[in-house]
Amino acid sequence: MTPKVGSPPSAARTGVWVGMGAIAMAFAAYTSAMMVRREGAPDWHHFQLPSILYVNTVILLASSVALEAGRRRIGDDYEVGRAARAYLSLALGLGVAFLVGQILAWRDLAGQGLFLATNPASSFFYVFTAAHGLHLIGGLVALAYMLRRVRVAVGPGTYGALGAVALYWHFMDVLWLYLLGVLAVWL
Amino acid sequence: MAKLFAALVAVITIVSTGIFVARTWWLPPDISVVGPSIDSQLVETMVAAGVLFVVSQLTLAVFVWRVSDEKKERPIRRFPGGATPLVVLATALVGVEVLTLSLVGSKIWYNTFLAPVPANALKVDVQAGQFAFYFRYPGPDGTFGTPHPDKIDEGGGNFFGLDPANDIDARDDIVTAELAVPVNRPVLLTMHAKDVIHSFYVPELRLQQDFVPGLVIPLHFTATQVAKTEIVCTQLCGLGHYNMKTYLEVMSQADFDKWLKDQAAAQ
Amino acid sequence: MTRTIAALGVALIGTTAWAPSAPRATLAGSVTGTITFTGTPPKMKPIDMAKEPSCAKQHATPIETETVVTGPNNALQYVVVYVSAGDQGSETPTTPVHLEQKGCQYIPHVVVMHAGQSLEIANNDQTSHNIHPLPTKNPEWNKSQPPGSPPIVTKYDNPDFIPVKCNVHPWMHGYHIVLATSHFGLSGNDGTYTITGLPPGKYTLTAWHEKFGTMTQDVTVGAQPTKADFQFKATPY
Amino acid sequence: MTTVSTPPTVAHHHGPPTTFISKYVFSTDHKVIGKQYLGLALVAVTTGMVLSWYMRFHLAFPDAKAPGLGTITPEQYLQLMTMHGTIMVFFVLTTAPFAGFGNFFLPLHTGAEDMPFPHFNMMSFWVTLTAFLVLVAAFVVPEGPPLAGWTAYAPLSAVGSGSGPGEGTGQTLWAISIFIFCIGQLLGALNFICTVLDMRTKGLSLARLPYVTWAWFITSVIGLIAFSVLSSACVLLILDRVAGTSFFIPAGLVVNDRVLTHAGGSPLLWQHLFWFFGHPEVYIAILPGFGIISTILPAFARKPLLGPRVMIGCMAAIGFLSYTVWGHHMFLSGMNPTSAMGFSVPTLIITIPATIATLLWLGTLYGSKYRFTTAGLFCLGFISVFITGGLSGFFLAQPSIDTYLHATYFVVAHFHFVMAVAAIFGIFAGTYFWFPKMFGRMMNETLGKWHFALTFIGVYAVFMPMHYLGLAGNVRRYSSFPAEYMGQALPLHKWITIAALFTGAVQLIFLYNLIRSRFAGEQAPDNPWEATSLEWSTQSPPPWDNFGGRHLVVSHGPDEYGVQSPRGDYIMQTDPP
Repeated sequence: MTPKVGSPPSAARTGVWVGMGAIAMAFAAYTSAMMVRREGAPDWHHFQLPSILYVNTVILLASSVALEAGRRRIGDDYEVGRAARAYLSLALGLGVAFLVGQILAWRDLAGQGLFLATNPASSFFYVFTAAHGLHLIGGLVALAYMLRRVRVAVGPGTYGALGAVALYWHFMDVLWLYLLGVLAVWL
Repeated sequence: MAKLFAALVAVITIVSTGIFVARTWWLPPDISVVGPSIDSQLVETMVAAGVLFVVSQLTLAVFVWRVSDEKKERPIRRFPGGATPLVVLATALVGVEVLTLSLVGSKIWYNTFLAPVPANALKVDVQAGQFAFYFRYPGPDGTFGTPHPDKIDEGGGNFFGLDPANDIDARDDIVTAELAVPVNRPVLLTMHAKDVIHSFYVPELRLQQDFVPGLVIPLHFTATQVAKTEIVCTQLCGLGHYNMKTYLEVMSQADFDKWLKDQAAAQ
Repeated sequence: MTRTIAALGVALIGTTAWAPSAPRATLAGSVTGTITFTGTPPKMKPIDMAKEPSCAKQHATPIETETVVTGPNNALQYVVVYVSAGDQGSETPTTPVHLEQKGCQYIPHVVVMHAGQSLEIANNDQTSHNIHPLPTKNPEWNKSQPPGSPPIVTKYDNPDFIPVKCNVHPWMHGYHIVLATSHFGLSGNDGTYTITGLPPGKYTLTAWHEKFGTMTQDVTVGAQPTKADFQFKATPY
Repeated sequence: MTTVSTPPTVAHHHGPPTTFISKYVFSTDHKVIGKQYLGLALVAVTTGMVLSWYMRFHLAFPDAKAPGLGTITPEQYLQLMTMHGTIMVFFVLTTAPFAGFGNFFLPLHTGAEDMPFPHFNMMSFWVTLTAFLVLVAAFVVPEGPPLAGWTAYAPLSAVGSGSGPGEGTGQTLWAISIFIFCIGQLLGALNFICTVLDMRTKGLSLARLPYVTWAWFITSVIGLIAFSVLSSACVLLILDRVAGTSFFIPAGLVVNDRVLTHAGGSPLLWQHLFWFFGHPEVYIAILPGFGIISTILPAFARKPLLGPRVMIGCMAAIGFLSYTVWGHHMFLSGMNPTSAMGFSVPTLIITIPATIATLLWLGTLYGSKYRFTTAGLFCLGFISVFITGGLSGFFLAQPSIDTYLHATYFVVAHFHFVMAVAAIFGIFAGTYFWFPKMFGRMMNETLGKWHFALTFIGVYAVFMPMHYLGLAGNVRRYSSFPAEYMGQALPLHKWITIAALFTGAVQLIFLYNLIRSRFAGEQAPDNPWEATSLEWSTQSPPPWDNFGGRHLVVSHGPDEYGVQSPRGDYIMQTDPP
């Protein structure tokens, strides 16, 4: 999310809020689809979520914490110190780790012979995780981009943008927790 | 141009309303129990909408006509009373109409789709597929054989996928390509589709209902006159959609019994 | 050598068929036989064409389904008998095979052709048909043919037994039999078939029926017409 | 949200784009993007209209050979129909009034120099264009475009080529195209919302935004929700088609004597998801029309709109209600009949704000000094066709009557009047009104008035008779009517066809006027209509940074007409208090 230079810092933030609204609706649609599809479907086979998902959850939350720590370090004087950059990079790394973890979870399921089309439960699992993963990649790209932009001192614009990216990143956590809940309860 | 436009609006309004009133094209005669109530509801709505149509279009025409003198110096006049009366008017007018329409309407709707089916209803199993309807009467034993999708063989005439070899119920099932029903006897259709969504539409019965694959949808009606009308599909189902049709024959009980016997003999 | 004989034989199909004892027939042998069945075959159902009045009025009495068509003394029609082994190769005939849609029926019900041979499908009805073959070894297609439009000319490149249907008229059902040989026969209503132009030699014959499956037998074709009958086991359902 | 002062002029801190590519092709300038959208809409609408000509031709003359296609087969008819609907709804009625005019004028209306995320904006167009190309690619794949209609009901749209020609590759391309389209519109809506919320110039409170700006804002919010849902639905549909999942395909389907392996899916699920998008989409198409009319009408009536707040309230109410009525498309779909009553009430209620809006326009017209320009005439035409289309809604909103009229030409008449014709009239009004600002030249008024008059007659000649067909029980989406069925309807179909060809031909006047005026029209002054909103206080066409770096200060509402001022009878928003 790179706001046009000169546009008020709030624009980036508003943009993220609006985007979050859209993403929330998309997932609301998936969820309601799952509810309807699940309604007395004889072919719905419950399965155990791969335990690695819980590890991934911790990793994702950790990356949010790291991101916040990074932003704090930059603080209001807009000075980007080593520590700040280290934290931001850590956030990025943890984000990647999360994705790797998700892929491991997929391989775990595939190992159990559960594929996209095996049964509706597995279908929805792959759809949910893949959709979330793609949105997360978007966040990673933005984060990487910010990391490049905050080499030295930053202006209010860039700092605002970083804030917006952080907001999106935290939203990814919330979204994931929500999905995990849905999957854990209804799958 | 302004006056021309005003005139156009007026003419179009009067002509098109005239054709409605003249009933040059109108509903076919209805032959069902729910029909009359649906027709009267339609006519009431037609009158209400018609009045609103004429009044508002002509108002537009008149207003345009009256301001059509662009050149003349004229003080601009605000609409008397401003927006509030209009809002109240619209809300009241439409609100009342909405209320009455939906009250009366829901009663008709209930009778058509939700009212309990009389016990003596004639049960007919209907299957829609690309691009034909097939009907099944239970035969003497009064029970339908179980359909097996994998046994469906249209070339061999096994449209329902019956298995007479192992299923006694199926042996006396009477499968027909037309729907025949006795007059004044409630009929209960159990509707299912074998491939995609289709629809069952008989204008004369004022009745329409989709077939949905994976669902068995009950639909009941009572025909009040001996007649032969068309049953057409109204849900886009593929290239043969336009030709997916068959006939509904409403017969006297005697004719119906004979017809059914003939059909059974031919099986 | 045998090739030329075979070719000659092909050229002489007519003659050999009509006059098996003709001297030239010794150049190429032929196989004839009768297809019969034992047991009770399923009762064919009358077809209600109410949906398509333009077709319905062409049939005084409703026609029946053609899954199992029988003739006098247990003759079985629409059985394809063909050389499934021992054939010395054959080339694709240049003449097209014809299929007609008339009275919402495929005429004939079973049409046999050589792989790559062109097939002409004509619509002689007052209504639109759509031809929808469901092949397993050839690409599937599905085309409408409005009344009065020119014949659809097509071909199948691979040997295949292809059920064909018209979606607009679900009862319309036929078979396109695509073979790797030009040595085949199709049993008529009296159950007889003839395969001609076969050079003398050992062959395996396969008889195929859309409902009762396939049977095979080995024959040795000599100068004289060889006899090869098949008897299918029929079941009522 | 409080007003935010305009960004400093470093907005375009690199200066205006110099290369042809950066200036006209991959431009981040909202004005260029707006024009690109309108260009796409023009191509799309022409395509869609030609397709409809073929359909009409076949309906009137079933056995005649259509130029280029020969005798049209049933599947060809359905393919034409599907593409006509899809192209018109998505690539015309959504792109032109919303993305097209919106992109060009929204920032101008807020006094901004551009949208906050110009690159997203650029992507929005190019993604939409890609979607269009993917869709039309269906014309050239074997077996051609899909035949499942623009609503692509599952399972017909989900089970693959077995169910009919075009249901193979063609339908897959359709689903992919619509998914891409959703992304494009989401990017656009995001920009619109942020522009309105964060990019308003000094003194421009939300209340001072022109009605059309409000309309675009509300439409963006609707679109944000609708397209998100549709995108999800498309993903599931694509998976059903290519990955063998069973979201929409139930068990035991037999297509062409073949039993499908899919199991357990719900066809109604697709309908719910689709119409949850589909009905709001109707308002995405028409609300900008509301805004355009409400903005242009006062400019030509020379008096403020009657009940400004009420009008905005109506648009907001319609936007909200549009999410409570999707089930009225499914009265007979096999969903629980009880819920039909639940969906019927809000559907009838939504007519209240629509009625109020219409009365407000009429009230504004009353006693005005109306200037009957082409744009002004199209506003009046809009009111007329909107009334006509709206009233037929009364019938279809009632389940009990819908049992008879559903899927007949009555429905076709209804949605063409209210969604297609009304929206198109809005687009025409906007075009004649804003063309001078967009290209710095006036359009030819004489041609314009001819275009209006003939089009107005034409649309009534085409769509009014469809009501009669519907009443007679004439089913829609039939490629032809077998003799026994609907014989008496054929004369009407011939009439409609001729009228349609005529009305289509009339549009050539518009096309000619457009092209001619673009290059040879007389120079346009900055404010040819003596209108008040911000776009009229800059040059025609506006410079690359919209206002030449000026910081606008707004001290007036959007329609201060009929008031004495140094200018004459109006005060512009930028005039000093």
